[in-house]
Amino acid sequence: MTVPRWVFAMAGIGAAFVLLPLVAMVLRVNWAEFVPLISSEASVAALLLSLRTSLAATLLCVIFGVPMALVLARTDFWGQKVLRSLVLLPLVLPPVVGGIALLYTFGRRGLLGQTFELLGIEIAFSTTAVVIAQTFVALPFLVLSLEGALRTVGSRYEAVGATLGASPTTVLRRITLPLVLPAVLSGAVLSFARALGEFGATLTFAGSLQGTTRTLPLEIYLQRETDPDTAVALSLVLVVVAVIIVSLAHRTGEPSRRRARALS
Amino acid sequence: MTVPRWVFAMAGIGAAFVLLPLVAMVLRVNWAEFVPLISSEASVAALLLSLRTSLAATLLCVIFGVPMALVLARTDFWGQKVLRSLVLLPLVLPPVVGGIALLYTFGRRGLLGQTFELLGIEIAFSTTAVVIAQTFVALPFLVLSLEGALRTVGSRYEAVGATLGASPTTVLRRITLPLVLPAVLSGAVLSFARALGEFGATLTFAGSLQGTTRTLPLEIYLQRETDPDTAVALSLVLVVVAVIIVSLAHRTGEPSRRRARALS
Amino acid sequence: ATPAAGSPTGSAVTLQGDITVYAAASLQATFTDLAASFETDHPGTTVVLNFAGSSALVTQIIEGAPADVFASADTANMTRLTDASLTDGSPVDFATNVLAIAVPPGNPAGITDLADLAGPDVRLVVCAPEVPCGRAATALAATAGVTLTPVSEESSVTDVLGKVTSGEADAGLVYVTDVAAAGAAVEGIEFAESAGAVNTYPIVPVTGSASADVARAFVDYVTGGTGAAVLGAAGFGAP
Amino acid sequence: MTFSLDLHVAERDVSLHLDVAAGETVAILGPNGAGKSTLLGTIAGLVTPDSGRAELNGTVLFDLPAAGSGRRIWRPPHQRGVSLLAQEALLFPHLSALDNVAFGPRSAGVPATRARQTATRWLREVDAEALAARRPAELSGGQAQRIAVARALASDPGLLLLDEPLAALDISVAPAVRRMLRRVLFDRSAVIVTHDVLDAYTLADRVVIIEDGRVVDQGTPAEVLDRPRSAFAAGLAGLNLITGIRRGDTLVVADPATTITIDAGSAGADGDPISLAVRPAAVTVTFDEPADPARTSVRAELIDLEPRGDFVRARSALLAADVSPKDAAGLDAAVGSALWFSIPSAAAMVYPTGRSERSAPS
Amino acid sequence: MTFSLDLHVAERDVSLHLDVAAGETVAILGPNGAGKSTLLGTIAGLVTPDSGRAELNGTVLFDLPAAGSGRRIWRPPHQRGVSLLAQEALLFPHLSALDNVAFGPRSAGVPATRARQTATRWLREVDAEALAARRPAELSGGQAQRIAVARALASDPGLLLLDEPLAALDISVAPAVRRMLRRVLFDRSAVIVTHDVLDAYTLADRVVIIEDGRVVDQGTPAEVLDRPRSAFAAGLAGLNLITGIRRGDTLVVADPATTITIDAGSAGADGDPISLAVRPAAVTVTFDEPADPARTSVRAELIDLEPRGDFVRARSALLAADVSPKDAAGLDAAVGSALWFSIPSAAAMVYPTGRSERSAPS
Ligand SMILES: Nc1ncnc2c1ncn2[C@@H]1O[C@H](COP(=O)(O)OP(=O)(O)OP(=O)(O)O)[C@@H](O)[C@H]1O
Ligand SMILES: Nc1ncnc2c1ncn2[C@@H]1O[C@H](COP(=O)(O)OP(=O)(O)OP(=O)(O)O)[C@@H](O)[C@H]1O
Ligand SMILES: [Mg+2]
Ligand SMILES: [Mg+2]
Repeated sequence: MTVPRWVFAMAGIGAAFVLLPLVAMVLRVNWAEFVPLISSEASVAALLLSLRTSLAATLLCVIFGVPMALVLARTDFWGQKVLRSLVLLPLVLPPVVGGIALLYTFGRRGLLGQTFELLGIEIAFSTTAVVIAQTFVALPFLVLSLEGALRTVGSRYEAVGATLGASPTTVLRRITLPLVLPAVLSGAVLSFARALGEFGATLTFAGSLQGTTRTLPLEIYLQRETDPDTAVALSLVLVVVAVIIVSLAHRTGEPSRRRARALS
Repeated sequence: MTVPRWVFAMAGIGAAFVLLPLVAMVLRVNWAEFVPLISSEASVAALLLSLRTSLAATLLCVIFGVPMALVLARTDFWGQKVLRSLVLLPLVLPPVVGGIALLYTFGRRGLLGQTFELLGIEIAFSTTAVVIAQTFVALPFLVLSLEGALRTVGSRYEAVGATLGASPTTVLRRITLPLVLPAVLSGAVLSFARALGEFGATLTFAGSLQGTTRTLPLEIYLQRETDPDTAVALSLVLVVVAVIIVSLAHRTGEPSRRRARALS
Repeated sequence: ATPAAGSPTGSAVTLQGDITVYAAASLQATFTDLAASFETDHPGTTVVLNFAGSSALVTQIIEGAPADVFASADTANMTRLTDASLTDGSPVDFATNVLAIAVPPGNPAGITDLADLAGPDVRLVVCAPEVPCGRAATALAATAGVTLTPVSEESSVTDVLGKVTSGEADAGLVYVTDVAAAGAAVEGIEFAESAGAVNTYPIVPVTGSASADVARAFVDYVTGGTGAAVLGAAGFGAP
Repeated sequence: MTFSLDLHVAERDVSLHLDVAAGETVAILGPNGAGKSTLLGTIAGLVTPDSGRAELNGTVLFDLPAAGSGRRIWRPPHQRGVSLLAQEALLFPHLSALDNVAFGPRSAGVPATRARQTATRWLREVDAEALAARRPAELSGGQAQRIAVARALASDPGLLLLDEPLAALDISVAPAVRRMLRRVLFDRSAVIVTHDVLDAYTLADRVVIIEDGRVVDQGTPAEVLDRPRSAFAAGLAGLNLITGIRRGDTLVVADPATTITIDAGSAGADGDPISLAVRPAAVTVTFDEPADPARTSVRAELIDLEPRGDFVRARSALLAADVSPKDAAGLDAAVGSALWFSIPSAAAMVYPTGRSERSAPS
Repeated sequence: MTFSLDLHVAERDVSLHLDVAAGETVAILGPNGAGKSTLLGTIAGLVTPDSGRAELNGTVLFDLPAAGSGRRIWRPPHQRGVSLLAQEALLFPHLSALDNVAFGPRSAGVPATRARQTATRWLREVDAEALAARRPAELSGGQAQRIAVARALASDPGLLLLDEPLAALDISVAPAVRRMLRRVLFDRSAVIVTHDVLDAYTLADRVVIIEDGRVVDQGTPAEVLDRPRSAFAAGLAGLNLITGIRRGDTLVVADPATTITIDAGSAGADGDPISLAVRPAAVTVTFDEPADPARTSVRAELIDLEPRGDFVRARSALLAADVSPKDAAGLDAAVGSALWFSIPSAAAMVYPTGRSERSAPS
């Protein structure tokens, strides 16, 4: 498809809108002290914690989000529409409120608090809590983008697979998932990015303890109180890490051989 | 497609994970004082402002995001992959940092500050700033989910349209966009939800003045300082508003007649 | 608590254990210093710090966060903790803070005192009345008979300061300690009326601590001489 | 060891009954939109009928009573032992040709290596071994269709459903694939939808003609196609079909109003509905009425001359005649005027139009 | 007022030259994967060749010099005035049948009401007026194909490209659509890919045979199909084709090694490569060598008997013969053994195999 010229123009404006602030930020970085700023023990600990928890959260999002998207896209049941809207909620809930809701659920005095206490599991204010908070806010991203892709792909190939004797699980594994792999990956990237940037819910639900719950965004928030330079430098680190991981994911997902040959 | 039984189980766990915190929150609402709490002048002003700005931001996201997704999905140029990762950045940037970056760009002493000042446009502390902040954080949602859908649909129908004499713009208007309409809508819903929940960037970039820049999440945050009951009640309002708008959007987008007839 | 716990240094009994201190965000710099020197003085102890807004910290502690010490930026939030019967003893005030006017370097709007903030062309940023610094600003304005028309009522001092350092606002009302911490990024203007609204910082050990003695020792350390010195250097007033 | 089906789909106005004996191959013929694909889709489990029942080798595939009452049985597609080659190839775009073919065996639990061997064998059968490594996007239309045939066969189903398997194949492979199908369908139960009468003759034990969602005729290929009962079947068989009422020794046609002399010994009593079938090649077209008593002639307007290689087809509303190009040149100016179309009595087949049952399924 | 094309696609091993005169209809025939769809795709602008040049009515559609040097011209599909009906119908799923057909006119700027009138007219032409309001998902395969034909025609292109337009159509509409195509293609430049020799005879002014990405033969339908130069063309025309070398009054075939007596007056000098074409219907199969001097006989193994309705096709590696079902019954037991296939000299066409140019495009 030839993209109309004016579309390029609009896209250019949009891209500029997103990129200019980044440029502005890079311009403000205190390069002379950049390395010392970002290599402090606290910064490194925060970065590593962020990576660990975001990856764990992304994994959870895939494990639970893919089934959720499948159910929403491929079945029809009473109340499905309401369910779809409800699953969206963590998106719209201001993260701080999300954190409160999580406290009300998993906290010591929360809905499931007693249950977990009996089991001897302490969730709130631990690294587990960080992962839970991140999963909570990131899950809708994967579910929604994947559901859209599943609907777009349609179920014709799945039907063919079934008539060839493939059980629903086989169809899922060998047809549905490979077909929507790009969407799963981009959904996972979205989730990962959201988890990596998550701040409000983590602060409220997990607290901000160095090495345990203080992720990079929390560290940035804290540094901003006293040292905006470090905050900007750390933000840049976050951005760079995100770009690297996102590019890697896209490289893996890209069915390059196939696409290169497709008609333009 | 028959969805395997275990997929339902996983989806159920996922759904419970998202829904339980909401239930926990609803259980904590002080129902006796619910109506007075949410109908204060400040709350109503914040709600109306949030709706206005989120809708405006969603509109901007569609206007600029659709072209961006088209360019990313349908063209091949040097640096495209990097561009795609960069467009993701507002996702991963902690909102507060996003707000700082916006200040560096559109602020009085920012990259474009002088330009705007010469034009007599005041952005800081205005409702415009809120819309800008919301657009900045919400744009990647639309771009990414739409790009995935465009790739999934492929360009075969567009090619047919072109051979029938349709110009790129006609192809876009009469084939591409109708085909991906569900994805545009769900992308818009994602953007709207993100804009509605936006807090950190707005606070940092736009400030917080009742009726002008204090959106519902900001009001909730503020209320939480003194009056957690009000905060929870307002959060519930936010959730209900989101559910209503999201359902409406999905209803409009649902090509119900077509889907009902499609093979299961 | 051991009998010697009251002595900040040179204790005969060796303290042993880890504590987690929940402290208001505005205490970040001072408490980081204090925790480090406390650990040096008591080699067997570790102090983990958790900074956030005071109200968020109280909520977390009430919901079961593993805090051993809580240092609040105002008395209202401390009262919430006391009401929840989670304090081990009564809170002790350890510092005070007063408001100052912060202006961008060069003071473009030419502010000299509180009355100037009411000028029609001055873009003033203050804290919202819901948070301590906003309460103080409102009280000040009332006693001084000045009508403030801020362009934004922020939810934290940091946000006020951010607006001033970025040059977005012509002036902001923040704490003197914030002006001191910001260094060259802002100019501070102190004014006489500031004494009309003094903000008090209380600190208290939290109940149920596994290292109650260390917690008590840290509280004593902060309220003691070293604490006063470090806090004073950062611009805090004495309680 | 048989298959039987009853089927009603109100929305598509389809209401059919079909039996397939063990090892029997049934060809389904019918116009576009007659309901052929719907029939196959229902058997495969991709279309849910409003009501009906299907049983394969004693297993109920579905049982949907018309009234909402009663137990509804609906066996999912993958448990039916039925494989469908749909009208579109629908090769899995993310798998190579080989893996597409191996998909069925692997789904049946065959280990990967053995499944690939099986797949390679079937690829060879459709003359597509060289394409094994290609992705569907890199195949031509006919190549894709061949892979799809191989994929359907490789899953070794209890009942094989083929929807126009040879439509996209070129003349150089179609005969080979047709022979292969004849071999593999020989002792297999299969239902094959086709528009090609040659498929019916070479592959099918029985032919079922469907029009407007109803079975209008069935029997052996020869029965159905030599003595067609519908214009559609006659068209398939390449025959002129004239239906009317017997009046003495004539066949009276209502539209266009015409009377045709027939053999006194022909089938049917006076007043019976009878049909006359004749090959276009046997019909001649002349400017004057032929005197030959062994021929019966009708006067009709020449609508059209259509060159068909060796010969030219001359059409009237009632009859088509195949004439030599030389004769056609003489007729060229006469298009639009009335000419004499004559049929040699010996070449005309006259038989009752009635619904008498043809040979039942074996 | 003509179209000319040169085309090289290395990846698909396609290298073709094609001319189409104004108002000429060219039929492209060739095996699966020969490059027919590639050819059409390149003309339409959907496949970018490695190098080549195409010009339609004086406008350069593309000009891609082989060496990277020189100005590269690539006109986008919608500016080519070329309409392509692809092998798959690809109806726009979100538009009704009517709006699908109206798409071309509307893209050309025709107001909605007029475009719909045009579309309705074309729907009527393909006998699909009743389907106007349907969505593509609610159409049968053949119905969809008819709508796609109408859509391609409605855009009124300068050059019309049709890729197997009639493959999915049933026998009851195919003739009608074919007649309609004959009417609309009469004074239109068109390239039509087909596997049906009838399309070539009825629709085409010229036939081009493509094999393995190369033009192997072209000429009028009669020239190409009556004196085929490739096994593929012979298969299309339904002829046996035997190629070999003339040795005196015999045709010597290499594989299977055979010698066939030919008429002394036949074309070609001693040692020339010559071809012999004969219809299977003219060939007879006997157990003993026939004595008839007017026939030439070869001994070959009977591979297969294939019932084809009226007759049965008996195949050997060299020759196929159509025999009556009665005779076939007698041969049934002999499959696998060597029999005599004999050709009446009068029915055999012998001609030089050479590359001598056939009638150039008009
Ligand atoms: N999804 C659908 N929804 C509604 N009607 C449909 C649908 N699919 C097909 N039909 C209609 O049902 C009837 C039967 O269609 P079917 O596909 O079974 O025809 P067919 O005999 O296979 O035709 P063809 O030879 O063209 O493939 C047609 O009138 C068709 O328009
Ligand atoms: N996208 C592609 N990438 C690579 N090779 C391709 C692609 N599409 C087709 N081919 C190959 O190019 C050759 C020509 O294909 P083409 O589609 O032109 O054949 P065709 O003559 O139209 O055949 P058919 O009669 O089966 O439709 C074939 O060998 C095919 O496998
Ligand atoms: Mg069909
Ligand atoms: Mg093709």
